[in-house]
Amino acid sequence: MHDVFLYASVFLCGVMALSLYRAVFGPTVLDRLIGVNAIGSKTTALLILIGLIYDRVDMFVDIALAYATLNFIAVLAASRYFQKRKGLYDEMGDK
Amino acid sequence: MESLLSNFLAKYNYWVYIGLVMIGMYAMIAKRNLVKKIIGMNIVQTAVILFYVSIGAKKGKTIPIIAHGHEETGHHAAQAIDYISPLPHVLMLTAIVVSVATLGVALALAIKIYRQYGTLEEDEIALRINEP
Amino acid sequence: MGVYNLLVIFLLVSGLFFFFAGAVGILRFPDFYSRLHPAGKLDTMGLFTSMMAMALWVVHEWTLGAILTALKILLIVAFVFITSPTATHAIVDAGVRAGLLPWAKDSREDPT
Amino acid sequence: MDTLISIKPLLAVLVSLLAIPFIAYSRSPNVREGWTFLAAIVKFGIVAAMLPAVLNGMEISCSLVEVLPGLSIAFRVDAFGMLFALVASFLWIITSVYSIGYMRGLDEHAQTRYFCFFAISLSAAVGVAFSANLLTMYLFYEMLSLATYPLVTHHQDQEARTSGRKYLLYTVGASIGLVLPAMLMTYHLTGSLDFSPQGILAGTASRGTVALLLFMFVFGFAKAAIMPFHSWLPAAMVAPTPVSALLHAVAVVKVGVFSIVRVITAIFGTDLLQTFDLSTPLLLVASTTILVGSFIALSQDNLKRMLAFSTIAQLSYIVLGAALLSPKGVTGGMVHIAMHAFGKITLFFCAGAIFVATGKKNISEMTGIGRRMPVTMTAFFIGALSIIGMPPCGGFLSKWYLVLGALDADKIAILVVLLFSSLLNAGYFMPVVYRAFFCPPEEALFEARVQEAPLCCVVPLVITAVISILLLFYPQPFMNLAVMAAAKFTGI
Amino acid sequence: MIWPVDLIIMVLVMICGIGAIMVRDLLGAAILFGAYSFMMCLLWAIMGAVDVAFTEASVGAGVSAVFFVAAVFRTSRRTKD
Amino acid sequence: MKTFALITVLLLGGLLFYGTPDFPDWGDPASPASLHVSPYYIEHAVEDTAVPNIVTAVLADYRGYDTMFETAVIFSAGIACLFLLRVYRRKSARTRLYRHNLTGVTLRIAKGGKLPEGSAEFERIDSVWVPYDMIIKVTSRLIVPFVQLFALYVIAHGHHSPGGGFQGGVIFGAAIILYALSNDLRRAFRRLSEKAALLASAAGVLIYVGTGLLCLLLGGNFLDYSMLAEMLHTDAIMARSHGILIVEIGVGLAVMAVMVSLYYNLSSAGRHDEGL
Amino acid sequence: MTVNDAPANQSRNRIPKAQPPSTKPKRSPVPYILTFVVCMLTWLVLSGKFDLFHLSLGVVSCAIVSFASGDMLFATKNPKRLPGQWLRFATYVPWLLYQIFRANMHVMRLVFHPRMMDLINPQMIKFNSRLTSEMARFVYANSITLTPGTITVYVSLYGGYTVHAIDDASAEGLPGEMEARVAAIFRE
Amino acid sequence: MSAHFPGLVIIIPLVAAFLILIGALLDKRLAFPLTALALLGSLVTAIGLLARVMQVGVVEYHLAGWAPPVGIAYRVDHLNGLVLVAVAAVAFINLLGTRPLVVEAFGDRLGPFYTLYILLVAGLLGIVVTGDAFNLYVLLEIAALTGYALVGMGEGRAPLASLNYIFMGTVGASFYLLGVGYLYLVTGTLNMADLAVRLPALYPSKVVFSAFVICLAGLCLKMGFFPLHAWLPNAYSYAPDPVSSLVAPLMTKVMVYVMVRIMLFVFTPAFAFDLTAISEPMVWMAIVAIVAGSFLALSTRRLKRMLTYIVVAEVGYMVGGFWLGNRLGISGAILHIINDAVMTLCVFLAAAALIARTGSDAIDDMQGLFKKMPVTMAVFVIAGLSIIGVPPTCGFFSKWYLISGAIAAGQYGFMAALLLSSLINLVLFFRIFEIAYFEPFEDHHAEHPTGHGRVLSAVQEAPLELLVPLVVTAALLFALGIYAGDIVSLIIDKAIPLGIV
Repeated sequence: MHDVFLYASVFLCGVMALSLYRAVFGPTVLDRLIGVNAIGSKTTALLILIGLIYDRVDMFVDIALAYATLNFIAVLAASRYFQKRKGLYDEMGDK
Repeated sequence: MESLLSNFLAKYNYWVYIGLVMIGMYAMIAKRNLVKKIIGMNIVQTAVILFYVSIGAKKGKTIPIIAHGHEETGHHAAQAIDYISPLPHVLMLTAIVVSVATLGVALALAIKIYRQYGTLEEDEIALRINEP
Repeated sequence: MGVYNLLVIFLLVSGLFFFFAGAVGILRFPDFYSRLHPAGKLDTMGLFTSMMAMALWVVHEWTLGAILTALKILLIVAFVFITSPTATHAIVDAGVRAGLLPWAKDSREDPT
Repeated sequence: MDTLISIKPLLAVLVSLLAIPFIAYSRSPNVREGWTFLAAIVKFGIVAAMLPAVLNGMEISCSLVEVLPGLSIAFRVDAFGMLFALVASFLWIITSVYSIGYMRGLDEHAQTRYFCFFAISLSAAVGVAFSANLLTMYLFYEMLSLATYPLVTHHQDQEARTSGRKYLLYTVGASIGLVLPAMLMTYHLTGSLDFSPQGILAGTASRGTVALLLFMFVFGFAKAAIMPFHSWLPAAMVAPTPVSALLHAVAVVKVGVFSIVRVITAIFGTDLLQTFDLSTPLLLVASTTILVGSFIALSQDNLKRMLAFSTIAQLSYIVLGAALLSPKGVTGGMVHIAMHAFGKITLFFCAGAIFVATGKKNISEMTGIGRRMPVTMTAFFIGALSIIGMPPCGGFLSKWYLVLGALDADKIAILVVLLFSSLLNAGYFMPVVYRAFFCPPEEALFEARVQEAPLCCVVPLVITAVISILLLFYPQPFMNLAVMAAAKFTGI
Repeated sequence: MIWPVDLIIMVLVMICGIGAIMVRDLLGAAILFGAYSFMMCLLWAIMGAVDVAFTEASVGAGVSAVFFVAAVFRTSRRTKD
Repeated sequence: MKTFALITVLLLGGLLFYGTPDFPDWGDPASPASLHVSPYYIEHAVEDTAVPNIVTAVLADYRGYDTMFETAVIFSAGIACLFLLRVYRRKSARTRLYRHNLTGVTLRIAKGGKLPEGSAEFERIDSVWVPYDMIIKVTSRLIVPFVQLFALYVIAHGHHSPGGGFQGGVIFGAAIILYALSNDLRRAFRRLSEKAALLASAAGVLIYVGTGLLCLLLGGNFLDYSMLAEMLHTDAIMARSHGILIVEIGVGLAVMAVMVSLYYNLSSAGRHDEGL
Repeated sequence: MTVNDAPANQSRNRIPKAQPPSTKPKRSPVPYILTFVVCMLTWLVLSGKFDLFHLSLGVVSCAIVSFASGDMLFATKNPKRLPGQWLRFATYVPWLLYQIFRANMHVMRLVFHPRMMDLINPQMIKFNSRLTSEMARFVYANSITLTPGTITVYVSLYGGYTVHAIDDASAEGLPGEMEARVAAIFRE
Repeated sequence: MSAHFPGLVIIIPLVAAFLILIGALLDKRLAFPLTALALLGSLVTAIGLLARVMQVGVVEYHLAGWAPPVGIAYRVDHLNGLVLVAVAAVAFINLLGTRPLVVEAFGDRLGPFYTLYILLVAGLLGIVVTGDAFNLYVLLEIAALTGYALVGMGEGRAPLASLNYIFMGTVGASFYLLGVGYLYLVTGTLNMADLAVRLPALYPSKVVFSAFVICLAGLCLKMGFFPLHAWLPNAYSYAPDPVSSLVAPLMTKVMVYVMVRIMLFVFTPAFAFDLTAISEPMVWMAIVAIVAGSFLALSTRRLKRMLTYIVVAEVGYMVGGFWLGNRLGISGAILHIINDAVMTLCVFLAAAALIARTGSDAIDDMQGLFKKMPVTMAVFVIAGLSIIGVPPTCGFFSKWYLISGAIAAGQYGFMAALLLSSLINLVLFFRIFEIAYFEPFEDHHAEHPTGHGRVLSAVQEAPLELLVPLVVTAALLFALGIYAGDIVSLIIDKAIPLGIV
C-alpha cells in the first residue's frame, strides 16, 4: 500500500504541475486564481498522502485541515479585490 | 563524471535552496517594483528556511513527534536515530515568524510610500522626488 | 491485498482521475468562466473520493485513534464541501465584477 | 635632578580655566575684566612661585590620569618650560590691561567671548610649557589651536572667515596630519612619549626614520610658521591687535617653536641629531625662513602684516638656535623666546594703539605720527631695536648668543644669515620710525585731532618697552633658565 | 522513500518562485506567491518538518497571501517588471 | 541594473556552491548536525517535559527564550504596522451609506444622521459598489466558529500533534480575518476592536514573559517552568508540560491579535474605515 | 434613533417607513448552547483525548468559541425548527452527492471530449427562485455550483439567481428539482 | 538577585514594552515615565553586570535552566559587559533628551513609539548578551524590525529609505542565518562557546570557510560597511530625529560588536586572521570605506546626511581596526565602539536640537546659531572635536589605538586613511561652525513658510530637557577620553583572547 500512496502522490504532483501552468501562464489574474485554488485542493490531499507514507496520518490531518481553511481565505481575499476595485485592467500600465 | 552526478543527486535539496536564494536576490536587485522586491525578500527567507529544514532531514525516519507518548506506562525511550532531528524545525518556526513580521512591516511601508508618491516603481518614485 | 485494499485503491485512483480531469479541464477550456467548472467541481469530487479512500484506509486498523482520524478526514471533506463552491462563486463573482466577458460560442472571439 | 611632586603646575594651568565661568557670567564688564585680571595675576603668581625651586635645579611634576597604558596626562616643570610659562603668564597680565583699553576703545562686540577664549588660550599655552610628555603637549597644543580660532576670527566677517579657515587648516591640519602619526610612530618605536633630557629616540630607529620623524614634527608644529607652513600667520593678523599681540607674538607662535625645540631636545636629543647629522637640513629650513620672511616683510605696507612676517623670520631664529645643537646656540634660541616676546608685543601694542587712536593700519599713512603720539612711537622704536638686536635692548643678548652658538658650531653660513637678517630687520623697521618722527605729518591724513591712545593702551606698551630694555641688563631669570635648560639638553 | 515527490515539488517551487517575480501584475504575483507558499509547505511536510509545514500552511497560505492582497489593494497592481 | 543583478547573483551562487560539495549528503542520518544536540532532545524530551512533540518541547522549553522573542518580534511587527500606517483622525464628515435589505435601495445619510445598526433591515455599507453577497457571508458564518475551535484545538494540542501557540494563533486570527473579509471591517471591529487587539497582543506576550518572571521569582532561572511545580501541584516534569501550555496560550493570544491588527491596518491603509 | 434625524437635504433618500427597534432584541441563549454542543462534539473528534485535562481544555475552548461567535452558526430566529431541518438536510445530502457525481461525469466527458469546443456553449442564465430564507438560498446556490455544469454567479436580494452554465443541457435543468428539494428542507 | 542580572538586563525592558503599550492605552502620559524607568533599570543592571564581570570574570546564565548546548545561555564577559553598559546608557540618555521632540512628532502615537523604542533597545541589549548564535539572529531581527518602523516614520523619503533598509537588513540577517546554518550543519550546535570548541577540527572544510564568508558578508551588510552601505545614509538621515539619534549610535556599533564576537569567539582568531587570507582585503576595504565615507560626507550640504556618512567612515575605522588583527587594533576597534556610540549620540542629539529649532537640516540654514543656541552649539563643537579626534575627548584615544595598531601591523595605508578622514572631519565640522559662527542669524522660516521641517518655536536655546542630556553626553566624551587607559587596561584587555598579540 505504501507504494500505492507514493505513486499516487507522484501522480498528484504531476497534476499539480498541470494546474500550475494555469497559475503561471494564465492570461488573467483570475485564471491564476483558479489555478492556485486547484493547487490548494490537491495539496490538501497530498498532505494526507504524505501522512500515510510516513504512517503518521493523525499528525498530518491537522495540517490538511488548516490548509483547507486558509486556502479558502486566500482565494476569498483575492476575489474580494475585484469586488471592491471594479476593473480587471484598472491601473494596469499598458492596458 | 559519475561522482559529480551522484554528488548532485545526494545534495539536490541544497542546489534548490541555492537556486531559490539566487532567484530571490535577483528579484531584490533587478526588479524596480517594491512589492516585487518584497516578494524576492520573502523568497530568500524561505530559501534559508528550506536549507535549515534540509539539514534536519533524515531519510526514512519519522517525524519528530514521539509515537505513543507518555500515556502508556513505562514508555520505551525514544531512539534518536528513529526521528528527524527537531532542532532545525524549531529554529525555522522562529524564522518563519520573523519573515511574516518583516513582511507585515515591509508592506506597511509600501503602502505608506504609495500614499506619498502614488506609485510603487522605484524609478518613478525617483522622478517624483526630484520633481519639486 | 484484500478486497478492502482494492476498494481503497479504486477510490484513490478514481479520485486522482478526477483531479487529473480537473487539471486538464482547467487547461483546455476556452475561457475563465468555463474553466471554473472543472476547477470547482472535479477538484471537489477528486478530493472527496481520494479522502474517502484514505479515510477508509485509515480505519482498517480499527482503533479509536484511527476512527477519529478518519472522522477528521471527513471533517475536511465536509469543510471543503462548504468552502469550495463558495470559493468558486467568489471567483466567478470577481470575474463578473472585473468586467470579464464570458466566451460565447457564437462569437468565437479570442478567448479571455 | 630632584623632583618635587606638587599640584602647582596643574593649578597654573587650571587657574584661567576656572576663571571662565566667572568671566562668562559676570554681570558688568568691570567685574568681568576684574576676574580676568585677577586670574592673570594669580596665574603669574603660581608660576613665579615655582621659579625658585626650578632655579635651584629642581623639577616639579604632577601626574593626573593615565589615559593610555604608560601614557598619562602629566606636568613637569623644568627650566625651559618655566622660561616660557613665565613669559606667557607675565605678558597675560599686561595684555589684559591692554585688551581692556583696546576693546573698550573700539567698542568691540562679544567681549565676554573674547576674554573667555583668551583665558583658555593662556591655559593651553602654560599647559604646553609644563607638559611632561608629548601626549600632554599635543593635547594642549590642539586646545590652543581651537581656542584661538574664535579669537582670530573675532570680527566674524568674510576676511576673518577666510583667515580663520586658513589658520585652522594649517595648525590643526598639520598637527593631525603630521604630528599625530609622528607621535604614534615614536610611541611605537620607543614605547614612551615622556620628555627626557637626552631624548628617547636614540638607538631605536634608523637615520631615515629619524629624519622623517624630525621633519614631520618640525613642519607639523605649524604654529612655528616654518616656511612652507607660514602663510596662516599673516592671514591671522585680521584678529584684534591684543590677540595678535599676545597670541601671535607670544602664545601661539611661541608654543609652536617651543614645541619644536622641546621635541628636538627632549624627544630626539641633541646627540642623536648630531650623530645622524640632521641639523644641517634643519638649519637650512630655518635660515630660508628667516631670509625669505624678512624680505617679504620689507615689502609690506600694512603694519601688522609687516610685523607678522617679521615674526615668521624671528621665530626661525629660535629653531635655528636649537638646531645649532651647541649650548650657546640653544641658550640663544631659548632666550630669544623671551626677548622676542617682549619686543614684538611692544610693537603690536603700538600698532594697536595707533589703530585705536587713528584707525590707521598702513605704514604709508603714518607719516609724522610720532609727533602726535610720542610715547607710543618711542616704545615702537625700542621694540624695533630689540627685534633688530641692537644693544640697548634685550634682543641683542639673544642674537649675541646665537652668533656665539653659530661660531661654536663652525657654521659660518649661519653667522652670515644672522647678520644679514639683522640688516634686513633694520631695513624694514627703521623707515617706519623715520617716517613717524622725521617726516612732517600730512594734515590731510589727520582730520580729527590725534592724541595718544587711552591710558590702558599706553601703559602696557610702555611697560613692555621698558622691560625690553631692562632685559639686556637684568636678564637673570630668563638667562639662568635658558642656560640651565641648554646645559641639560646638550649634556654639558 | 519519497524523494521523487520531493524532487517534483522542488521543481514546482522553483517555477512558482520564478513566476511570482516575473509576472507583470502584482495581484498575480501575490497569488503566485501564495502558491509558492503551498509548495514550500508541502516540501517541508515531505521532509518531515510537520510543525514548520503547519506554520507555513497557516502563515504563508493564509495570512501572508491576505496581507499581500490587502497591500496590493491599497496600492496598485501595476508593475513594469 | 539587470546585468549587475545577474553578476551579483551569480557571484553569490558561486559562493554558495563553493561550500556545498563538503556538505553531508542530504538526509544522511549520520550527518554531524544530527549527532550532537538533536539526539539529546529526541531522547530526553519526553522524560524532561512530558511532551511527545519534540518540536514543541524544544520550542517552548529548551529554547523557550527564542520563542519569547519570536513572539516579541510578531508583537513589534503589529505595533510597527500600527505606528507606521495608523491615521488618527476625528470622525470624518463623510456621509454614511446604508442599504435597505428589503428593497435594495442605498441611502446616503449625512453626518449626524444615523440608522439603527444591527437591525436586519438596514445594513451599513462602505461604498456604493459593495455587492450584496449572501453566499460568502453565510459561508463565513458557518465556518468561522469551527475554524476558531480548530485554532484553539491546535493551541491546546501542541504537545501531542503538530501545532502550538503560533499556528493556532494564526488560524484564530485568520478566522477573524475571514469574518472581516466576508463582512466588512466595521463588523470585525465589533468582534475584536483595535484596542482589544492591541491589549490582547500585549497581554499575550506578557503571559509568556510573566511566566518566565514567575519562575524567576520562585527561585529558578528565567523561564524555568519546573519552578511552577508547587503552584500547579504537580511534579517538575508535568510543571514543564503545563508551563509550555501556558506560554503557548500566550503566544496564541498575541499572534492572533497581531495578525488581526496587521490585517486591519494593511487592508484599510491605517484609516480603519473600509477593509478589503 | 430614527431616520428622522437625518438632515433635511437628504430627504429624497428618505425611506417610507422604518420601524425603530426600541430595545435590542434580547438574545436567546439557545444559539449559544447549541454552538457549544456542536463545538464540543467537534472537539471530541479533533482531540481524540478523553482524559480530564484535555476535556476541560475542550470545555474552555468551546466556551470561548461559543462566547465569541455563538451568534454566527445559528442565526435563525426560530431554533425550534432546526432539528427538523437538519434531519431533512441529512436526507438531502446523498441525493446531492449523487447529483455531484453526475455533474462530474458530465464535466469530465466534456473535458476529455476531443471536440469539446463544439459541445460546450457557455451562457449566463437568470431566473428567480421562490426561496426566501438566507440559509435556503445559500444551500441552493452552493448546490447549483456543485452540480451539473452550472455555477452560481450572483444571488440578488430578491432571490434572483444568475448562473453560468457550461452547456445547454446544464442550462435547461434549472431551477429544476433541486429547488424543490431545498425548499422542502426549509419548509418554504 | 545579582545572579539573574544577565537575564534581567533584557527582561526589564521587554516586560516594560508591553506594560508601556497597555499603559499608553490608558493614558498616553504614562508611556514616557515607564520607558525611562525600565531603561534606568536596565542601565543599573548593566552596570551591575559589568561590575560583577570585573570581579568574578565570565558570568553565565542558563535560560530556562538548561545548560548551554541544549538550552540557550547568556554569556557575559568583559567585552559584552562593556558594550552592554554603553548601549543601555546611550539609549537612556537619548530617551531623556528627545522627549519634547517625540511628543512634538508622535504625540498621537506615543504608546507605540515608546514600545518600539524599548523593544529596539531590548533587542540590542540581547544581541550583546547572548551566547547563542541563533538567539542572536532573533534578537537581531527584533532590533531591526523595530528600527525599520521607527525609521520609516520620518518625513520625506523616510518610508522609501526604510524599505530599502528592510531589504538590506533582511538580506544581511538572512546571510547571517545562513552562515549559522552552515556551521550548524557541520557541528550540530548553536552555542557560540560550543561552536568554538568544535570548529577547529573542521577548519579545512569548505563549509566552514563559506560560513565564515557568508556570515561576514551579512554582518557587513547590517553594519553598513562601505560597498554595502547604500541603505545607511538614507535610512539614518531621513529617520525622525529622536530615532536617528538612537539608531545611528547603536545599530552599526552593535553590529560591529557582533562581528567581533563571531570572529573572535566562534571562529577564533586563529581561523579568522591566519587561516583565511581575508584580513588584508578587509583592511583595504576599510580604507576605502573611510575615504569614501569622508568624501561623501564632504559632498553633502545636509547636516544629518553628513553625519550619517561619517558613521559610514567610522564603521570603516572599527572594521579596519579589528582586521588589523593585533591587540592594539582590536582594542582600538572595541574602544571605538564605545566612543563612537557616545560621540554619535552626542552629535545626533545636538543635530536634533538644531533641526528642531531651526526647522531645517541644511547646513546653510544654520547661520548665527552660536548666538542663538550657545550651549547646544558648544556641545556640538565638543562632539565634533571628538569625531575629529582632538584630545582629551574620547575620539582621540580610540584613534590612537587604531593608528598604533596600523603601525604595528605595518598597514600605513590604514593609518593614512584615518588621518585623512580626521582632516576631512575637521573640514566638515568647521564648515558648519563657520556658518553658524560667521553668518548673521536670519529667520529663514519667513522665506520658506512651507519649507520642510517643523519649528518648535522661535529659534532659541533647546529646551532644558534636551540640554541636560546633551551636556551630560559631552561630559561623557571627556570622561571616556580621560579614562580610556583604564577602560583598555581593565576591561578591553581582558576581553581580547590571549592568543592575540
